[in-house]
Amino acid sequence: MADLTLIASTPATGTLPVTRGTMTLSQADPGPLTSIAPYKGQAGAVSDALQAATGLALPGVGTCATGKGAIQWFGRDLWLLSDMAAPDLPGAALTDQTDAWVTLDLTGPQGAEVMARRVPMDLRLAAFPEGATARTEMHGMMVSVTRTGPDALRIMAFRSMAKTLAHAMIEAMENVAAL
Amino acid sequence: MSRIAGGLIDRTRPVSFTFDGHAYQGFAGDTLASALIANDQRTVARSFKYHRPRGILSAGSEEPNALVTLGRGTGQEPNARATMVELREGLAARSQNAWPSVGFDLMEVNDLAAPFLTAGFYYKTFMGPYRIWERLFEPAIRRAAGLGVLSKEAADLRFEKAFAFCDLLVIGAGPTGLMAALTAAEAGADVILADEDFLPGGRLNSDRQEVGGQASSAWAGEVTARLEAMENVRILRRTAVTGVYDQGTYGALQRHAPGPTRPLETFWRIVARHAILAAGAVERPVAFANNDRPGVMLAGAVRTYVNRFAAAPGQTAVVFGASDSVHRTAADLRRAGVHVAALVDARDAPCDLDVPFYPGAQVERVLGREAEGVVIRRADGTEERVQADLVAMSGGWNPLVHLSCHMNARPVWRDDIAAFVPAPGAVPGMIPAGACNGEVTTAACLAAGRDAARQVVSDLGLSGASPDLPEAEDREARAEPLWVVPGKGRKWVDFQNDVTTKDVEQAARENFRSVEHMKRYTTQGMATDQGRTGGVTALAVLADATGRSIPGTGTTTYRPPYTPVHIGALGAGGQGKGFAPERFTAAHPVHLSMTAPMIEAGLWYRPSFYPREGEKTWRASCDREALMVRNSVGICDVTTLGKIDVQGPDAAEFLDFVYTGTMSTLKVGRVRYGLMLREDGQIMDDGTCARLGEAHYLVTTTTAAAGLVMKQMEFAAQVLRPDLDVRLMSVTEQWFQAAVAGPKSRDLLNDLLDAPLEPEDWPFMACGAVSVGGVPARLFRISFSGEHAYELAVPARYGESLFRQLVARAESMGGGAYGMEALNVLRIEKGLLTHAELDGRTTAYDLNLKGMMKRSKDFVGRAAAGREGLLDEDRPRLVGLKPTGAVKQLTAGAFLFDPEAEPTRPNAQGTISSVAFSPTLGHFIGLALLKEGPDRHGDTVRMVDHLRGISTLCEVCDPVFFDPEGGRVRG
Amino acid sequence: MRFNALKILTEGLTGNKGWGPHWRDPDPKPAYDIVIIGGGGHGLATAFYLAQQHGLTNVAVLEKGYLGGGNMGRNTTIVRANYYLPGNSEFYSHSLKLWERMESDLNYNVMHSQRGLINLFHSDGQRDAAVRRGNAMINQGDDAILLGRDELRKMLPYLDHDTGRFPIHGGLYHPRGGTARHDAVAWGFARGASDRGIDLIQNCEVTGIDVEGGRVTGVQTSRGQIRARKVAIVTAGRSGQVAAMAGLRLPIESHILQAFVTEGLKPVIDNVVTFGMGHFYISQSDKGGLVFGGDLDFYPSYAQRGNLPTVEHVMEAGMTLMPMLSRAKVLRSWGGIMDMTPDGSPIIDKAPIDGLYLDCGWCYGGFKAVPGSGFALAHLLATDRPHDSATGFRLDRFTTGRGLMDEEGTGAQHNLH
Amino acid sequence: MRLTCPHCGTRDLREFTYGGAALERPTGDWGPAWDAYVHLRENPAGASFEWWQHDVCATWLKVDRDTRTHVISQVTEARA
Repeated sequence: MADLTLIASTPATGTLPVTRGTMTLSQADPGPLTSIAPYKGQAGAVSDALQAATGLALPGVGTCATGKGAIQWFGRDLWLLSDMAAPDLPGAALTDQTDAWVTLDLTGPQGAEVMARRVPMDLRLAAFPEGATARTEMHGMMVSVTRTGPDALRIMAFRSMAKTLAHAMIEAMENVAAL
Repeated sequence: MSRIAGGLIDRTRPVSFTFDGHAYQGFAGDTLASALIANDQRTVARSFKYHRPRGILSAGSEEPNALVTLGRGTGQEPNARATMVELREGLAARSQNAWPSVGFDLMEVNDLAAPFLTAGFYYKTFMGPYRIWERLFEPAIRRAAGLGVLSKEAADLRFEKAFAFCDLLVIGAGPTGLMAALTAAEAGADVILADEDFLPGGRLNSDRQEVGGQASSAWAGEVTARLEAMENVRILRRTAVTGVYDQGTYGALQRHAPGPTRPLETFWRIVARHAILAAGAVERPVAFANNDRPGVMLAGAVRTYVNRFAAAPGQTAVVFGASDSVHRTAADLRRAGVHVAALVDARDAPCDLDVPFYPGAQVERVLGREAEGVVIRRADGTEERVQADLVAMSGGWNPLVHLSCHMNARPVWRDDIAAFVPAPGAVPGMIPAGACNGEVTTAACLAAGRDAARQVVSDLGLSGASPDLPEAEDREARAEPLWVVPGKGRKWVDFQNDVTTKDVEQAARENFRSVEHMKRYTTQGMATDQGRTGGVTALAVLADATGRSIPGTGTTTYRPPYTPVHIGALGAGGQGKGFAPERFTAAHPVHLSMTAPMIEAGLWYRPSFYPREGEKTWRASCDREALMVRNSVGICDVTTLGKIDVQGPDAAEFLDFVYTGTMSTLKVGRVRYGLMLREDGQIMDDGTCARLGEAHYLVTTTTAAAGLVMKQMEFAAQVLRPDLDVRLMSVTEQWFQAAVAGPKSRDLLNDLLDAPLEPEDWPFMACGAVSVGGVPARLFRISFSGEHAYELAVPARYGESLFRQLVARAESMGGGAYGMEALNVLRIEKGLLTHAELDGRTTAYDLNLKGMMKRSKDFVGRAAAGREGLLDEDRPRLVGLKPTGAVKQLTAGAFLFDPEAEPTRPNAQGTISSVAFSPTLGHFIGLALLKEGPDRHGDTVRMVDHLRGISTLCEVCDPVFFDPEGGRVRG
Repeated sequence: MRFNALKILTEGLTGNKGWGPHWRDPDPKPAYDIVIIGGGGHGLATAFYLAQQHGLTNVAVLEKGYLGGGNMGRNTTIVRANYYLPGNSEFYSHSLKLWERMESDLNYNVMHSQRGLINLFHSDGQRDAAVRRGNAMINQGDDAILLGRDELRKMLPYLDHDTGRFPIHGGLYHPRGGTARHDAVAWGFARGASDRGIDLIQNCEVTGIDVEGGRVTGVQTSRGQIRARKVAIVTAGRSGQVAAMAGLRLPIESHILQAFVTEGLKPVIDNVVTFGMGHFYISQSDKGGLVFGGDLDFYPSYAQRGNLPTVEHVMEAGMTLMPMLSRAKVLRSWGGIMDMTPDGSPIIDKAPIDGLYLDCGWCYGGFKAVPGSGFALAHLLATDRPHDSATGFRLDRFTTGRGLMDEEGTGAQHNLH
Repeated sequence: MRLTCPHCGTRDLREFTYGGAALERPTGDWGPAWDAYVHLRENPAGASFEWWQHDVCATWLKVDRDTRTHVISQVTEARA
């Protein structure tokens, strides 16, 4: 047995943050991520248990809630808890997803224009207000998009695709800046 | 120079450009076509077949003649329509399809041979002898055909794609579209207004008329400015809506004004709850002899050039048609200072202009290679020659119904306007309005635009006062259809493809009477303009030739795109690596630092081998790595295998259903090998299944099938077995995983893990939690090499660091990292399978795994796997092969035959799926699928690889070449 | 009327007034020995070979629209014989031989051009699969050549060999592969059949199949009842609907395949190039248009039109493979309706009703099969025995699992082949 | 084409995968019912009941769609 230290590395996006025109792309650290998939008929109980433990209930489809940590709807019968360790939730399947995702923050006034180059959804503020979250597709990648502020969007994709994601975002930012 | 006063060009901004190397000047606001006209360039192109000189026919995207090449070399743009090219400083345009020059083209000799080159002549000749078509005729035809030249160099051109959403998409910014957009926008709708032109307004910019008490172009400018100021309106200039797709999806191509870092074009996918089609109409030519000569132009285009671009297309004009609009053309020409030598109206109509007027007369033919005059046939039958260098013609108008046809509706004929209009309800949610719907006056178009928008506003549940209709011209423009002028000579109906009325008539005689047959036989309507100008004329000729009415003859349908679209725009993002995401494991930097060549595995990149100094070939590295695993310890990045977390009260029962084997009997802390079938009974994938807890399993898949397996498992959970309470979650990305394989693997791990492994706790196929450097990890004692081996998984962030540590420790023990090549050697030595064997056509029976199908329970594929044909004894089944002949090499993809048999299809006995040189055994080994294979161990077969020119004898053997008892893996 | 250069010359000198109909337009007779439902390529070829090979001319081809108006006029015109599995291998090999004599058989220039077809591969595994396929082609007596990176680079310099998403390792070259003028094939077979006395009846929609005592007796049509001793359903794209008239359900699902053509360009692509990783294939027509296509839209459809995601995927594949394409403009797109079977291979067989025959399930390989299919179906209709080249195309292979021909290995989901 | 996921709302075709005709899986050994399930298709030119997956939220759907017009009249969860 040796004295061993494992060093953590971040998803390989290339150099960030990057600014193009009015928009900035940076890598975020959303802290611990846990997927929560309540079993049949357990969503209510799991929500109550989660609320009791963290103050956060399971939010409705397409929305997220923030408190000490944050929780977002993440798919069919699925939520993602971030920025806090998961409490014990007996009625749900939990998996650690902390290392499974690359998380990028896109900030600036033209977020919807940039994202319009990449995802088949209307992400303008009126259609996708603060607190909205969605699963969608970006050029062959399954992604999650959340509006974290009027001028802020958070994009998550599989960690292994970090480079492709960052490249796709930067190219879209360049085009928006040029037009 | 034929530049005249007025117009909407910006005379303060002169623009220099070249055409065929000659320097010219135009102004901002010109198109290339208008600037060429202003510079008296009449012949600008050559036709496709006869190489006849051609001038500019139109002023829009319907242009069939004036195709030019922009730029030179890499990135040059062939087949640009001069009428759509916005003039810009330094623009270099060239004529195409002509040699040596557009003025003198040797291929014009084709025009003399025209009697022998009529419709479909090539179907009747050039036959045989053997291959003379490919060797002689076809190359000549190919060289002569085609238009512009595509550069074979890859240009670094930036295109992009984008999505947009709106309540209302207005297609076209003429009077109808502007009024519709304004009405809907003022009611609060989210509006996109798209127009092909760089200047909104449509014919409001081309005709001299008043709207709302001011020049129509000024009104268009004012409305455009109002719309631009509104937050709920997006005006997409230079944007052609190219296609209509299901549920309100529209494709649209936007050209951008050039700039150094700008994309050239954006291809939009617009999702619109409603659309108003306000595409307008294009004018039809009239079929008279030599109507294709430079100087013959559509009358409406003449007005556009005179009124909007201040460019006179000639000095002396003959104007010909059967509508009031030709009178307007004559008036505009006069006002512009062009001498009108004759106004020829095929109707017996009055004329209030002071020009030579020919009522009830027709232009019979054009004189000169470039128009020098015309022959007029008067109402009394007499002929008159009139000198003119410009012939303005109008055969009526074709409403632009194209987009209304994209969802299969056929347009309907309206006799009163002699034109096709969109079928009612042709596209759900799209309202045709204005000229494209058969309206003929500006006032009617404005009203139609407003009414259509009101309908949309009401459907959206919005309210609000509509803007007032501005006053506009309301005079009924009378017109009579005018198709073909009787008389001799060739009369063009398809200018670009050189189709004349004679071709259409001949097609009818040869029984190509269906309009689709006629089109395909004559190629009418198949050119870049898709017959937008002359298509209905051709239909009229066919109707006449076959004794049917026009609607009785039919119409052709229109398919996307409405206007040609660069592949670069539709395929934006695909160039280079952009075609599909790239996936990298956490240890990718380590692989690179060890100079491993990376190969694609699905979307992932994996190390092929890790070359060391002195190793000259991949085989040298591969042999060393394989022996390393057999003799000490090797480390392999296996992160890319799919990992699916299965939890729930019914997880065990669920896995019994998706696997052929039984997973419910697996003990916690143990791993089992599993097969998954498709419902057709053939193998989909294999992998391991680890039981982490009573109600918690971890399923692994092959790299290639990970997505497919997840999909099938979700299908099973949600659709086939909704009674089971189970939750699936991919954890492929969460975990970095490395194989630690070889006799020293336990030593290595004991040196690495926070607590040593107790041998009795870690038998073969055990799994459990461990800790490494304080990081919680998972360990599986599984092997894909036949050696005592483990797979160690840590959260991905530690993957790079862990892999470095593992490799360093392995190297210090005489081992090291191994890549895909060695992994493949090791698994073939053990007869283990990959997708080379699991090729989607093999069954468990074929791979000697029939025992893995627990038929006492239901599982996906169980029933179909029981089909008699899948259990035939002579199916090719898995065996091993060793070369025994003079040639000691085996090759994958080779076929197997009996030693004395001819290597032909009927004699084929099987194929080789995988081969490797085994450094441990010192010879090549192979896995093969051989008919009755398991019964033929010890037999000799001949391997034949025709393609590689290799043939050898081999011995059929058990597919497990190394340690068949499995002592090493358990030890 | 025989077509040749002299005829063109004499007609040209006399005003081209002497050209007659390429085929007759007869009214249907009350009864025929054989009725072929469907006047597409396969139906017309069947009619031609019935007359030419078997001397059977009391035959009618019933077409609901115009001849050759279905998939025959909506494909990418590729002709090849490069199959791997027995059953397909001998059939397409035979079909290619028929292509090679088609123009002299028909006295019609269908512009069959054997300009060579190249399948690209991008990994060692794909190379081995290509070699296996090439060896199968040579076992069958056809031609195949393995091209390495350098040879391929010389042959197709315009490909992005190195920096595309899937770098190119080589190709499988099939010199006898190529293209033909699709419409001309239909017209040539129509003319050949009509000249030999077979009735081609357009605008005649079959609305019912008459079955008495388990035997076919004729068909109901929009132009009245037509009696027949044998009826063949050759209606790819509509096979299910027509078979349902006889109470049959087929192992077929109809899917959309889109294809595209660009504006005319001077010669730039000399061969047929197939990019399996991107589901993309391309050639250049004699008129100069680049003709290319991709994969299915993947949902069942009879609409003859597709949607943008597939369009874009095809174009993106083109861009990663041959970036020079960016400046070529797509002129037209179209969609054909594909009869997709559970193993991706076709059916030429007797139906379970006496006197009823099936020729269907061509997936997206129907064009190159036109002569082979017509020849084999004519043989089956004339002799009630399958032709040697088409013994594998049995209807019951799915039920028994015996003789499945799943070239792609994607299994019994119809749309995945 | 756009389909309405019961969770995510109306989304572009590119987020979905067609998964075959919506048939009921038989039980027991191979026989005509299995042949019909795995191979034979009504293949209607008109209303068609189909399995689709909304890939991005993983929901399997039952879709009632017209194969002639691509008009979608209903989408529900597969086992709603």
